[in-house]
Amino acid sequence: GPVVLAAASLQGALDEVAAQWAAAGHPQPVLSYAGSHAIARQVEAGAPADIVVLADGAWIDHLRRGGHLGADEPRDLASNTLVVVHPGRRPPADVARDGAAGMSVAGALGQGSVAIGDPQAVPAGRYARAALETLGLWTATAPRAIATDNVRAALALAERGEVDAAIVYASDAAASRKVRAAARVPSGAHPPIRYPAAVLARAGHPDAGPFLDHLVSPAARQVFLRHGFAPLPGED
Amino acid sequence: MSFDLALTYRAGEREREVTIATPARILAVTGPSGAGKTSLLDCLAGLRRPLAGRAAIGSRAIFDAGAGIDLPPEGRRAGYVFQDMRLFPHLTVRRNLAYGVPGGRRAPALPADWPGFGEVARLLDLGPLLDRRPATLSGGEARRVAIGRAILSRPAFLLLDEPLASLDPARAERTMAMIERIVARVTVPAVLVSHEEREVERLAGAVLPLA
Amino acid sequence: MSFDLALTYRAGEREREVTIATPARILAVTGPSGAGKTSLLDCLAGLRRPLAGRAAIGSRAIFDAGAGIDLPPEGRRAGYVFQDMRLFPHLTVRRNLAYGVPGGRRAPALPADWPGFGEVARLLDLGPLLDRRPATLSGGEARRVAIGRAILSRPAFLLLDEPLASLDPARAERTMAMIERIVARVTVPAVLVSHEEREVERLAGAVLPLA
Amino acid sequence: MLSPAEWEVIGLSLRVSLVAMAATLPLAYALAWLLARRRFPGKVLLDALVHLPLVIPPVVTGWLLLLAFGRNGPVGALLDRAFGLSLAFHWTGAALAAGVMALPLMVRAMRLSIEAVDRRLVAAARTLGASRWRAFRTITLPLSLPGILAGLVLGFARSVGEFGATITFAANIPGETRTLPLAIYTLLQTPGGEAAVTRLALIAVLLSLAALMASEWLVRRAAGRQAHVV
Amino acid sequence: MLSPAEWEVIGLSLRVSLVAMAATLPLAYALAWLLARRRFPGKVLLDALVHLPLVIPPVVTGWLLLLAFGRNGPVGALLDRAFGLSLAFHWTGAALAAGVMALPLMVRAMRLSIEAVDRRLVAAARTLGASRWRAFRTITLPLSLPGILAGLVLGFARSVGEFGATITFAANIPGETRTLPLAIYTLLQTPGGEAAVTRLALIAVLLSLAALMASEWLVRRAAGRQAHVV
Ligand SMILES: Nc1ncnc2c1ncn2[C@@H]1O[C@H](COP(=O)(O)OP(=O)(O)OP(=O)(O)O)[C@@H](O)[C@H]1O
Ligand SMILES: Nc1ncnc2c1ncn2[C@@H]1O[C@H](COP(=O)(O)OP(=O)(O)OP(=O)(O)O)[C@@H](O)[C@H]1O
Ligand code: MOO
Ligand SMILES: [Mg+2]
Ligand SMILES: [Mg+2]
Repeated sequence: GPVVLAAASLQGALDEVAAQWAAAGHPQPVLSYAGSHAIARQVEAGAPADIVVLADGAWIDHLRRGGHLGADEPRDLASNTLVVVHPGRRPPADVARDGAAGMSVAGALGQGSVAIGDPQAVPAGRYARAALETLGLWTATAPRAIATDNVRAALALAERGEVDAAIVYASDAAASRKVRAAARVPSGAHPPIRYPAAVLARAGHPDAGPFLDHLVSPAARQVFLRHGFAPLPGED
Repeated sequence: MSFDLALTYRAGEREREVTIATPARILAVTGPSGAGKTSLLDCLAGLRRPLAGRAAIGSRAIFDAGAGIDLPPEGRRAGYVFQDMRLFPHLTVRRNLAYGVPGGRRAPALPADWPGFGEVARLLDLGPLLDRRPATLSGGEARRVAIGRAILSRPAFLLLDEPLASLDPARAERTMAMIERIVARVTVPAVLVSHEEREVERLAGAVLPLA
Repeated sequence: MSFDLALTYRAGEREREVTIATPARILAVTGPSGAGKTSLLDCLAGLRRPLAGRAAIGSRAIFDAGAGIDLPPEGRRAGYVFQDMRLFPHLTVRRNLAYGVPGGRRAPALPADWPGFGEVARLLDLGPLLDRRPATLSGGEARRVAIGRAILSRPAFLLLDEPLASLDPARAERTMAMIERIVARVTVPAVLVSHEEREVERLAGAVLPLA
Repeated sequence: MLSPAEWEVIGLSLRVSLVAMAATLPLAYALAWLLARRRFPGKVLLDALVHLPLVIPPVVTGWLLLLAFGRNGPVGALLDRAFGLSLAFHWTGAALAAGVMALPLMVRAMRLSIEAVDRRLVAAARTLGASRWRAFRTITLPLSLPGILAGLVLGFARSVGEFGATITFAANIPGETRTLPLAIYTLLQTPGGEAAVTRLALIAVLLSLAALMASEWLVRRAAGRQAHVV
Repeated sequence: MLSPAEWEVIGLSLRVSLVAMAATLPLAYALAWLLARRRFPGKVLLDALVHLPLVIPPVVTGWLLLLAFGRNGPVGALLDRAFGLSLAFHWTGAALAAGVMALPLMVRAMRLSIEAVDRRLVAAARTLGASRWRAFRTITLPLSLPGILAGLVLGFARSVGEFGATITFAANIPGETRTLPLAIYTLLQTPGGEAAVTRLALIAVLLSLAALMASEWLVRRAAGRQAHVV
């Protein structure tokens, strides 16, 4: 099947979408997960792949400027929202998805340590920082921020209770039973979260285009939503 | 009794038994190559455990299988001149010589007549070698350092495994004289392994032949 | 001429000069410990480069500073019995002995009278040791293996650095006889370092004293 | 007990690590010998170069490998044109990454052992008619065996555990470059993967334990071989 | 030439690596000695345990450190209660991670050197009146110096380059735990950071080059000290 280089944070959902596609009688796509930056560099080095799916708009723009993408514009698969989570069991009502958090972001951040993706590098960290700046909370939060190398690591710290709070994607929070979503970060406070996908300029596999079409199809969208991702802006 | 030995020990595949009790200050051990001479010395130094028996040197029991006595090497204070010398390669000749010199609180009382560092260095012609490392010594030079190191440790007894091998006749003569003097005046018993009949005749008061 | 040596070489801090030309098959090198005997043998074996001069043994030039001749050790074919023996620790006695045995296409023609493996092993009493490793040998046993190894390499000349040290009289006698026989019948020149006057007198046709 | 996918990962990890060791061993030993026995200008630089993969973060090493061996890299383009060989994104690339990361460990251990070989024994071999090469082969090489084995064990363990350079240079392709650590990483990204992570980590540990025991056994077999001159 | 932030990163990296080495050295040597000189039940297991940080992916090692030394971990909770000491997310934690990752390399090099020390010399020291301890201190220890230095150089290089365990256990906190590799990683994740990455990587290389040269100098100083029995 087509070779897909994909951001690691999409793994659970993408595996399912690929299985769906294969179940429909198509050859099983090959999915290689890594950080968005590693994928971008692999593409630059001539990776024999057909499709990229990144968790970051900056790197997709970088690839497009480098002429590595096919003629079609990159397409967004889904969006996401940020939530502030606390250690502890998730209550029956799925607050992460419903956003019925009840607390303000400031209240949820509290006074203790806050794990976030590295705000200089990791996309989730950049969104979080942008949102906190919009909300006027960044200067108070920065000194107690625990920067991790990806969102999952921030989530894991909250699950273990090593930090008092973490800012993660709603999709991550939805998948975890060991954290409580305490507040939802208003999505207007940060640039829209994107998961852009594109066929590579050198793609050779005949299924590349069709599989990308499948990735943005309503059936695939259902899977992403089930994994806690958000509908694209202006879609729902 | 200077020596009171009744030991069974292993030398290679074979078991050997030695029994000797003698007041002689110098006991020569002779026998063909492979007879077990070095193995016996190792037993006396505490580096190899005999299978059975007992050993007393200078009326001090250093090993007794029956009584459960087995002094550790540092407790036996053997002045051992090894057949293969075993100089410490990372130390200068000076520090090799000084390695065993007793010092500190628990040092044994020194016999007044014991030769000191300067005297030993002079008798063995070690002066020009003091700041060298063992790797740069000739065969005879290394042998002399090994002898000096053993003597300067002020041992309770000496174990000399072919101490004069590769020494020139003049130096061999002087070394023999020094050993004679120490043994006689300071009453330190010595075991001498030698293939030289003249050496044995001149020095030893008793001979233990191993076949 | 068996030996035609005119060499300047370094022995420690000092420079030494030796000049000797002699038809004697066995050349004894004597002198006190540290005189430079081993250093001279190293020069002849090709393990140490002389400062100047030339050396021919058995009328073959092995070194000539002027003519630019300096055969590598393996080209000189010295049968060197080292003062410190240098048995190969990872090989059995058998394989130590066999190490230098010429074989293959470029092997030198063998003198008919040269003692073979079995004979050397027998003469030196090495039979029971053949499957052992050097670490388990006694001093005299190791010396005999070193002698056997050198002889079995069918050398163009022998370098014997105190070969009889730590051998018992009976074995020393037999070894001396063997060396005599090889040198006489197979006309292999030998350099012998020894502190034993008797040895030198009996074996050597010429003496090179180093002071 | 293990799923077919897990077996595949284990088989791949073994293949990658063993090929990496086999390919790196001669180079590592040659470098160790040069550093132990020769003096030459630029020796410290070579030494530093060998240590490089230890110092710079694995991800950067992977990136540099990508720059050199990628299809657009100078070496990669050459290999591609000359032999149709491509390393990046293939298991051979994973082996290359593993070998590069293991190299410093192997060289150091081997170098220590070569330095401990008594040159007087080499000299003795020469007088017995051995050429430089034969003396090396029969004396230096076997006497440095402890270092070779230690280097192989270290290198193998490092290869089995190599992650950063591999995922960057060879990507994370199931059945091709997804070795044990990459599989573990992939599982870590999915919630609830802890049990599977623990299982895979345990397998990695068992693999190296086996390598360790094999090397101990070899050392003991060569035991009688005292490393000292008599 | 370097920005203040870069200087901070360098200073922190140095502090972390040096503290890691100082703290790990005695433990590494003790383990090396045990493995080289003693027989005891569970020796292979201890050996395997020492190799562990090499085999399992660094991120997993970091995670295990967090489980043990985090504020909810058994050791972490104890340290916190007893001394008010917390390692996770502090530079001391980065040093712990670096030390753990460097340990196997240090132990192996030291062990090789200890095994190469001729026990006959130790026996000779004992006959000269030296206790076990004095014989160890004056004979085994100095004669295994080449291994100690090799172990320190390897360990230091590994410390300077340590990434995965550090970022997982100590996080990537500027001025506290953002060592060189973490700073490099941060830059790598942003398009166009290549120049800065190269500069920092070069600094890491220079640091280890310095360590390398220092060790070579020490070895040469101890040169005359031939490691062979005469
Ligand atoms: N590990 C071993 N395995 C088998 N035999 C051994 C071992 N160690 C020593 N031997 C044998 O034990 C015997 C006694 O050795 P020892 O060193 O005591 O002899 P020695 O009388 O000192 O001889 P020499 O005069 O040659 O030094 C020798 O034949 C030696 O080969
Ligand atoms: N690296 C060195 N530095 C200083 N002196 C050295 C060095 N190597 C050897 N020597 C000295 O060179 C001299 C000659 O050594 P050599 O081994 O040739 O003596 P030798 O005549 O064989 O003595 P022996 O009979 O004791 O074996 C000795 O005094 C020795 O100390
Ligand atoms: O795996 Mo990502 O590119 O950090 O979301
Ligand atoms: Mg003996
Ligand atoms: Mg000599």
